[in-house]
Order: sequence, then C-alpha cells, then structure tokens
Amino acid sequence: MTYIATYRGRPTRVQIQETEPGRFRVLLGETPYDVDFLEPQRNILSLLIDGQSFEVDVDPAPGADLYGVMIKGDHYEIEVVEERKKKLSMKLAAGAAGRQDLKSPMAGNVRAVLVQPGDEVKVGQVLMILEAMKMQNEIKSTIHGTVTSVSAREGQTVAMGDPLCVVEPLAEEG
Amino acid sequence: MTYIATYRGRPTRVQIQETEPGRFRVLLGETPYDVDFLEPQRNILSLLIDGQSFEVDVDPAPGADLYGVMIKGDHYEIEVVEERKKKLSMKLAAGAAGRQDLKSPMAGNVRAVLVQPGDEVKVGQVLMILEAMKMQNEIKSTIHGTVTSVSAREGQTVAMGDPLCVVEPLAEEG
Amino acid sequence: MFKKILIANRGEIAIRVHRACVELGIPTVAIYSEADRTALHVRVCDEAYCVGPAPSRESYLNMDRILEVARITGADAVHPGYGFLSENAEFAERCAAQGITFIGPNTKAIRVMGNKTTSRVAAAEMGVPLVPGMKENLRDEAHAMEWAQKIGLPLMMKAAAGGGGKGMRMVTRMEDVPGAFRAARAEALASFNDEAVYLERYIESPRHVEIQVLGDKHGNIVYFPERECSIQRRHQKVIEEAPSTLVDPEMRKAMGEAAIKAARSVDYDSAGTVEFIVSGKTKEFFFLEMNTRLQVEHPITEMVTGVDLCKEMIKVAYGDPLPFTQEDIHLDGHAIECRIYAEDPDNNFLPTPGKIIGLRVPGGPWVRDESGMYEGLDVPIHYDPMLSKLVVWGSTRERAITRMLRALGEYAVKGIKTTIPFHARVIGSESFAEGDFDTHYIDNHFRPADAARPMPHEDIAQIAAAIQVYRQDKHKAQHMLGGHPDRPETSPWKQSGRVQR
Amino acid sequence: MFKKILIANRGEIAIRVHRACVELGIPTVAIYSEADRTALHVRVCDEAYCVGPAPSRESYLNMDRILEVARITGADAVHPGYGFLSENAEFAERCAAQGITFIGPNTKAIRVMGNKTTSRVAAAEMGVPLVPGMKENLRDEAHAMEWAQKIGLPLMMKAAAGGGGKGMRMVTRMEDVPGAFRAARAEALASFNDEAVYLERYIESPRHVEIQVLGDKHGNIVYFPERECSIQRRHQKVIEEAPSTLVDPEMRKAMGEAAIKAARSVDYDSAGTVEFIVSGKTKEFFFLEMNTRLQVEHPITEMVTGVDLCKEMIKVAYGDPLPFTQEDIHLDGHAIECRIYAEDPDNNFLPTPGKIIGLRVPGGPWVRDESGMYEGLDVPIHYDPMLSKLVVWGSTRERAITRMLRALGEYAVKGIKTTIPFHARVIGSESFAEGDFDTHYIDNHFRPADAARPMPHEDIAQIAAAIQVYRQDKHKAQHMLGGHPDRPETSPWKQSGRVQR
Repeated sequence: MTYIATYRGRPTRVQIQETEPGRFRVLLGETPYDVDFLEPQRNILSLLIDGQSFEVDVDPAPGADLYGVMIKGDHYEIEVVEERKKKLSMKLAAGAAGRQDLKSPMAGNVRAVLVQPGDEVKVGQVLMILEAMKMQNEIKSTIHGTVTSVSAREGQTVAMGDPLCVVEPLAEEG
Repeated sequence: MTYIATYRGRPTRVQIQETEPGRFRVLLGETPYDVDFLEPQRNILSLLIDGQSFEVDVDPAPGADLYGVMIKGDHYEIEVVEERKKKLSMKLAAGAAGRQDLKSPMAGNVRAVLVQPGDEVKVGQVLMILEAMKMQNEIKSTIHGTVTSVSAREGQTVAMGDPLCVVEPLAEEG
Repeated sequence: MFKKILIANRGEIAIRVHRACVELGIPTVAIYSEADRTALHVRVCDEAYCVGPAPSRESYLNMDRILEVARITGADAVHPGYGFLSENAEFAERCAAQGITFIGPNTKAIRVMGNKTTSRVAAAEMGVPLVPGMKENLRDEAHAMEWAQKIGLPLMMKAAAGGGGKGMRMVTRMEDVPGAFRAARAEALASFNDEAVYLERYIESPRHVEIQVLGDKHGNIVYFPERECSIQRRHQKVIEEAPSTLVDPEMRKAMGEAAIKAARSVDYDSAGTVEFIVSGKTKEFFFLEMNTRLQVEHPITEMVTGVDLCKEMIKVAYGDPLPFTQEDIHLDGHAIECRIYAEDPDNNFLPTPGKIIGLRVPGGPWVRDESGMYEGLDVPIHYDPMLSKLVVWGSTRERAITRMLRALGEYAVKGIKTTIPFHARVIGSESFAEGDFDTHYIDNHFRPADAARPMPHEDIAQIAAAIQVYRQDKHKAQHMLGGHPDRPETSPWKQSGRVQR
Repeated sequence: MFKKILIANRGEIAIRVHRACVELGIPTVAIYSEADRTALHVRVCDEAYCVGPAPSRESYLNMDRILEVARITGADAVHPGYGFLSENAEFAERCAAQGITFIGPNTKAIRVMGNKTTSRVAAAEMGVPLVPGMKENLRDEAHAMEWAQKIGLPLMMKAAAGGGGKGMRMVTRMEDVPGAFRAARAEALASFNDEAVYLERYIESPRHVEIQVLGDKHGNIVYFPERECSIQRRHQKVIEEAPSTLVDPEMRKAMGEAAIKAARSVDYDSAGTVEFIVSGKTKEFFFLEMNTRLQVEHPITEMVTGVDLCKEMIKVAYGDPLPFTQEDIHLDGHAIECRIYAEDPDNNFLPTPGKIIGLRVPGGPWVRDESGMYEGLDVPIHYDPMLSKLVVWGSTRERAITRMLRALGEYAVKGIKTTIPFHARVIGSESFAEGDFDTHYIDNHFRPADAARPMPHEDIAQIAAAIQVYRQDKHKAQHMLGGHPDRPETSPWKQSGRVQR
C-alpha cells in the first residue's frame, strides 16, 4: 500500500509492505526501513528499527486523517492518506485556498462572539472568546478577510472540532 | 432479573432492577440495597451504597460463570447464574456428584504425570507435577477414588483451565 | 484523633489528604459535584456524597450542603485542601459553630492574612520588611499620582483582595498612573467584588521565594527551608524547587525568622506559607502575603525535610503539640515539582479537557506522583486544569534535574495533551540548570514560536502513523470479508470480546 | 563516563538500571528473549536486540550472543543486574577480554564469594565470625556423622554451591544424618551440578540480616545500615526492611565493620552484600555468604541513606572514586520493601502467568514502585514470577508500616492474581508490628488455611458481580436487537470504535 504522510505541510510518499506478521518493509520517500512493530497497549507502539527502540504514542484525531504522534516527549501532527485519495482531496482543496474554516481548538463554553457575517477582520483580530477550566481563550483570525458565516452562539458549549465561523480572504490576498 | 450468586458454596438469590441509568435497586436475599453504579475503567467499578464508596474489581473467568471480585484487597470468587439456568445446572450436577474433574490451576508445563487410568488414589496423593516460573507445583487428589482418564502428557504446555485428569470416587465414598 | 474527616475538595489534593488520613487510620468522606462522579477521590474515599451541580459555586463552595454532609456522616473535622473554601473565614466559623474542627488556622489569621492590606500591616508591626509602598488603599487618581511620586518608578498597582496575577498592573511612566488605577480597579471589582487597590515599588529581577511554617495550638511555630517559585507563566507557578539557588544558610535563617514573626502576628496554628518577593540583584527580601492553607507545592518541602506536612497539619488541628522543634528540621538534598496541566503547550496553552485513554506514570527512585488521574478519567471543563504534580528528590540539584527529566520522559498521558513536554524543555534547558532566573523567566525564554522548533524523529513519526493506518485498512478489509486480524492478541475487538465474553 | 551500557537482564532490574543510565546520560542497549518482545525494558531502552529463544540458557545466559550484541552496538560496559550472569566469573572475564567493563567486582571476588566454602575461609581469615561448622566439604556418610557429633545438634546440611534454599536440610536427630547427607547431595547435584555439601550449627530464632557494602577501584570500601530480610517464604525473601528492629547502633557498627573485613578479603570494588545469620536469642551474628552483585532489596538502603546505589555502582565501575566516606553515611527513618509476585496467595502460591489487563500503581508521599509491569503486558511462564517491588519510606517504622498498608491498598493489578493481598495481611498484622520475628515467621503465622478466613464484603461482591452480569445480559439483548447500551461512554465496544474509527 502507498500513503502520503504530511508533516508541517510537507508530503512524503510512504510505501508499506508486511513481510511477516509484525515485520514491515517501509520506503519513506527514497529511504528504506525495516520495522519490527508491536502494539502492546492500544495506540502505544513499540518499534525496533535497526536495533533502535522507539516507543511511539499515536492518537488518532476523531473524524480526520490526522494523527498526533508522540516520540520521546516531542509531538508530531501527521496526516496520512492513501495516495489515490490524497490526489483527489488536493484537487478539492485547491478550490477553497486561503479560506479560514475556524473550528474550536478545545471543548469549552462560548463566552463571547465578537463578529457577525459581513464583518471585515484583520490578521490577529479576536473573533470570539472561549472559556474552559477557568481560563478565557481568544480565538483570532489568521487572515485578513470577510466573515461569511458564524456558527457559534454565546453561552453555547462546544466540543473540540466544532465549527465556529468561516472567514473568506479578501481578493487582494487570495 | 433474578440471579443466583454463589459464594463459598452458599447460593443467594439476587434480584436486580435498574431504576434509572446507573442506579440499581438490588434485593440480596431479603436485604434491599440502592446502588449508584459506575464503570470508569473496564471491570473496575465504583459503587456508592448509602454513601459508602466501594471500588470493586471484577475479573470474569474465561468461559465460566465465575467472577473473581476484589474489594479492599480481599478476593471473592462468585458464581452468578440466571435463576432458571441455575435450577437446570443443579439437576445436571447431581448426576456427577463427587467426581473430580481436575483442570490446570495455571499456565505451565506438565513436568511429570504420576498416575494412569485405573489407578486407585488417596486423598492428598500427588497426581502430577506442573512447572511454571521456575517453580514446581504438585497437583493432588482431593478425594479417594479411581483415575478414569488422563488428558495431560509429560512435557506438554497447558493453559489455565485445561483438563488434566478425572478421578471417580470409590463407591463407599459416593 | 479525629473519628472521620470530610475532605471539602477535589483533584490531586483530595487524594493527598485522603492518603494522609488512611495512614493516620481516619475514615474519609468525599464530596463531589455532578460533573465529578467519575473522579478518583469519589472512588478512593470511604464515603462520597454529591453536593450539587458542576459550577463550583453550587457544589464545592456550597457551605450549606457540605456542612449537611458533615452532619449526616458524623465527620468531626473538615479538611479544605487549597482553593475553594480553604481561606474562607465564614466557612471556618460555621464549622466551629457546628462543633466541627476546620483543619486550618484560627479565623483571625484567615481574615487578617486574607487581605493584602491588613496582612501587610500585621507583618510590618512585627518588623517584617515590606516592599516600599503604601499600607492603605488608593482613594482616587490624585491619591494614586501622589503616592506614585513618593515611592518612585517602576511601580506595581495591585488589588487588595487579589491573587493569581489578577488586578495587577505594572507602571513604568508617571503618565500611565491614572489609567492603570482605573483598569486595576475595574479588574479588581470584576474578579474579587472589591475595588480596593494600592501601589508599591516594583522589584527588579524579582524572585518569588516562600517559607513554609507550621504552628500548633500551644504557641509553637517552626519554619522550613525555603521554596523557590519563580518559574511562572501568566503569574501562575509552573515549577517549584527547594532549596532556592539564591539563598544561603544565613539568608534562609533570616527569612525563616521573618516568616515566624509574620505568623506570630496572627497566632498562627496550622500549616501556612509566607511568600516573599526577593530582588535577584540585591538579595533583599520583602513580605508579599501569607497563605493560610496547605500550599500546592508543599511536597518539595516534605522531600527535603522528611516531614509529612499534611499529616502534621491534621494532628495540630486536633490539638497535638508539634512533635519536633526548629533544631530538628534539616535540609537534605534538593527537590523539584512540575505542575502538569491539561493544556496544549504548542497551542498557546489552550485547555485540553477530555478523556484520558492511556496512562503510564513514572516510577523508580525518588519519584513521587501526586495525581488525581487514572486511565478512563474524563477531565471536566469546569475546574482548574491541574492534573498532577510530579515531584523528585535528588542528593544535589543537578541530580534532581536529571531525575526530573527522566521522570518526565516516562510520563505517558494519552487522549489529552498536557504540559509534560513543555516541562521537559524548561527543566532540560541550560538556563534552568544555571539557576539564575526570575519571575519573567518563562516569558523571556520560552516563546510560543518554539512550537516550530525542529523535531528529531519526524521519519519515525511518519512511519508509525502510516503503519497504523495500513493495519487498520487491512483489518477493515479482513473484517468485511469475515476474516481475522493477523495479531489477534493486540486487537481491541478481540480484547473486548475476551472480557465481555 | 561509559558511552553505552548493555543491560544483560530483564524485568524490574533492567528498568532500574536503565533509569540510572538515563539520569547519568548514558544510552542503553536491551537484550531480550523471544518470549520478551513485549517486555517493558525492550520498549524503554534506546536499543534492543533479541538474543535467543525463551529458555534462559539460550537467551539471558547466552554469553556468545550477548557479547556479540555488545560488539555490534559499541557498548563499552555491561550491567548484569541480579541473577542470570551477574555472578558468573567466566562472563566477567570474557567481557574484559573483549575490552568491555563488567559492572561488578573483580573476578577473584566473584569466584571466591561464589562458593560457600571458599567464601567462609576468606571471611574467617579476616576474623569475621562464622556459624560453628566445617570449612571443608563432606566426603561420605561416616565423615558426616563424625562432624555432626563434633558440632552438635541442631544441624544444617548445606550445598556448597547453593542458594535460594535448595540443597538445604535441617537435622535434629543424629540418626537422620546419613539420609540428610544423601538427599542434600542429590538435590545439590540436580540444582547446581555440584554435589558438595557441608554441615554447620543450626541457629535458633534465626534472623537474616545483611550489610550493603560499596567499594571502588582505589581501595575505599564503605558499609551501609543493615537490612532485615527475615520475612521469607520457602527460603525466599518476601519483605525486607531497613533498619532491623533487632540491631542497635553498636551492633550496626560491629556488623558493618565485619562486612568490610569480608569485602576486603577479596579487594571488593563494587556494590555487594554481606549476609549474616543472627540469633534472635543471643544477638550473635555469623557470616553466611557474600553476594557479589546489586541485591534485589537495594532500594530500602537507598531510601534510608539517600544514596543511589545503582548509579554509584556504575560510577565506581568506570573508575571514579567513592564520592563519600563512612562518616557521610547516615541512617534516616525507616524503609520497607514488599516483593510482589505473580502468585496466588490463596491457592498455595501457584504461579499466575497471564495478561495484565488493568493496572493502577500507588503514588503519593514516599512511595516507590520498582516495576516491569504495564497494562497489556503478558507475563511469561519462563522466568521468575517477581513483578515489582513496592518500597516505602517513613520517618519511623510505625509510619512506614501504615504507609505500606496504604500503598498496598492502592495497588490494583488486574488480569492476574498477585501476592499484594498477602503482603497486606502480613504488614497489617500485630506480630509484624511488634518486629519480633525470625526466618520461620511466615510459616508459623500465615497458614494457607487462612484463605478460608471470613471476608467483610461478601454482600458487595455478590451485588457487584450480579450487576455486571445483568448489564452484560441487557447489553447482549440490545445488541441483538440493534439497540445501544445505556451508558455508551463506558462500553468497550464504543471505546474501541472511537479509537479505531
């Protein structure tokens, strides 16, 4: 099977072949790896590669192709998609380039909604305030654009990943 | 639903009614209990009964109606069977009273088999020796009887619960 | 000794108090909010009662209900932990009126030390040095300008009822004084329902150093070696250590004796902490405030002295005299504590409530985990995000640092992000090893931009994630065809089948 | 310091050594048998190599393969832990020949102390008291009778190469001497491939007390406060504590100095333990043997002295001089260790290999868990059943006892039975609290019949089991009808669905 693994925006082709149970031959880009693979606890993996032992936590994000991977305390966000699907999704994404589809970065309460559809917002402008665990957290725009829709309501409880609002880039920046 | 819970050979009738999610009305013999029930980790239960908090581990034995229950460090072996089924199984058991159907009490290797079909054995006589974790363990007969079949072979690896041999009681003891 | 103790708190401190009670042979009563039925303290205490809905005001601050539970259960003492009702004089009085011992100091001490202005007056009267500033509250903008010129720049505008960095404003230019006055006042009103603010000198290279004290009901008070609490983020302590790299034996003795003076000013008769601000430049120390409760970071003092503060606090509340004198308290080695929060350090420390689906805690020599976590816990959104305190001891500071790094590396919390990797970066940094820092250290050294730092194992991460996807795809395909996974023993389907039969 | 250390062991001691290496900044290489691919040490070490099939002889004792791994990985030192190759002089020599440091004493020390007869001669020459007995091996039955009459009853017949209670026979009547000689000889041959046995006086109310020593390559040797190891079952230590309730400061000094004499007899230059048998009646102590390795129970000595023995052992092996002298070693408080085995205490201590499906380890103040366990581990049938060592410290023995009881109560291992409840019964007993016991204590006080003791919560146990069955029955019914469980968040089906999507 061939996948595209994307880390920090850089996609890499990953070919995987299971040579015997628990043993994998992996081609990451051009580099070959022989992997002795074990999952002793769910989503806690033990990989032996050329004698090197790695304990790897893999957290699949619900409803996405994203994986939060933890190795020796460092955190990596990796997207893994089958090569054929990836090609398809890249075409789709091209149509909506630059559009900012804001989702809640955490579970919490919507304390304040500071914009409404039609508003022009600047980079760094606070769009809404979420509260969780006694902390208030500002949700800011990362682009200069126009608010086209607002899904969050004040007082509402949101889960991580819930849609908050959409900002379309202004023409001069698209 | 009504069950028969058996502890140390003493059966007790247990009636269970779920009054709301997580709340149970239990009649144990003649004694009523209101139980606030939660299973925060699989088979680790939190019970609140009249304000008293109990953390209870429940280990279902594979392939049996037996439950190993741990409360504050003490271990209880409880058999739970639906009332109707229990009546049935008691009738069946009556036919084979006294028969000793020896099963392996642990995973291990059969180091020595000291009896063969037809042998007469005394109470406490060593029937076979199992080895695990560098320890040798003697399997003894709990009755005076005749060996009718031997399933274990020397050198064999057995799992917990695997049959070892069967001893039928001698007539004068039946 | 007490017959039964009600623990009026949640999280790790409820567990800490429960453990002390178990070791003393005292049964415990837990209280919990509707959001906390799954919390560990509910499971481990001997009894547990729900005291109201999720918001603290209706549950953990609900005095009527808590006192009713104490009455029903026959608890003869209440341990308030920290936060919630721990520094509430009214609650302490209501306990007393009901014949229940409040495990904390006398109510006068709570009242006087609970207010920054009255506490400063009390400390000053005993000759404890204060930061140059005023001992009254500001009346208006003109009054603020007058005092600003008297004390001199830089200045700090502070809320009298404050705490946790709220209602504080630094002022470096005279023309900013009126605006800072208005802003601090508004924030103080909103945060504490009390608009009183005052001015004092701003200390350069400030370090936050505090002294643990312990008094009994017979007039004995002792102090313990200092705790260094300068490693803060948003004015919240993040890492604490004992002793401080700044303090030598003479200074330790001087600070300890000053702390005892402050404690004596209110006849202190429990565990408490006198906080000082120390100039990293001049080593002068000044009284900041006194916390009339068991402090979050008390374990590091326990580790360097061998004294179980939580247990001793319960015993003195019962009326026992202190079992040791000042001469018996010795400083041995070095201890560090990391506060582990449910926050994403690579995403501006956003809170990360959610379910803990995997947990492996560090162990081995001189590692102490003070935690309210367990595998399966759903961390609620309603309360403080602190999950646990990781504490280590070492014979030297250097050994404590390497041990903390080792323990952080072993700590695996799955399902939610935590500040564990952030701690590893701070504790592992050269600047921390040098021990030369002040309260601005985190802001100056650890910018959010560090989230983009290069990572050493991106190849392994990509391989691991891709193999997981491959195995799932294969499993799904086999499942559809009615086949079996290749490694049945590691499949969750199989496992749940085994357990549930 | 060493560049890379190969850890030639498994289980908790491999983890202990790895932790010391991490704190010293030394990368580690694990070895494992085919049965141990899932073991924790394989996962946490920096590198890991399979050295053969499950049987120890073909893997953990496979010198060729282990030395090959050392060569391939460039390890410049090997830590053998305890057991396996830790007291194998041939292995130490082969390491040296390959230019690799064996982290242990010189090979002469291993050889001399590895044999009971030569070790007794060495100790006696230095003036260390021996149990009245013979310094040679028995030739035949007549020789045995002759010596039996010379020493007097009661007697102990022992294997020269023995250990762990194998090849030992107590003799209380002269006519039993020939039979005991034949039996002990046969057992010695079978167990150690060496039929040499000898006779000595049997000590009444015997206590097993041992002294930890630590030497460097520069002629310095220090001793540590004693460990009391009398709580044994089948001649295997079960519970250890430091200090001993029998030993006072003078006796401690006398035993320590005797231990140093024994160590000096072989120019001891590592961590080691001198074991004494002490008469509970007369307080006389006699040299038993010297173990030339890091001992299982070393953590209790660490807890009462603050010295990291595992780390110091590595440093002296590298050639560092001891960083402290005898005067720097102080006894502070009390420590207890419980060895937790995969055995069923209510079923004649039968081994219980199997999968650990749930784990919650104790935490909080002064609790130390030295474990090779994790949730999901399949405990193999091939090796020693020790799962972990639970260690606590307290300022007094009484506090250490209450703390151990608390910690045992928190320790939850699911899926396999362990000796945790047995430890709770022993530690919680009045006879243990009195501290007046000998090596027969467990046999005399804790009969298997105690398994039938009354249990306080049989009603709760029946209710809990019945509700679980009720919920499963209901779940099954709903599942068949296509419905959903009533509490989806606690259902394993839902959970595996969530994680796997």
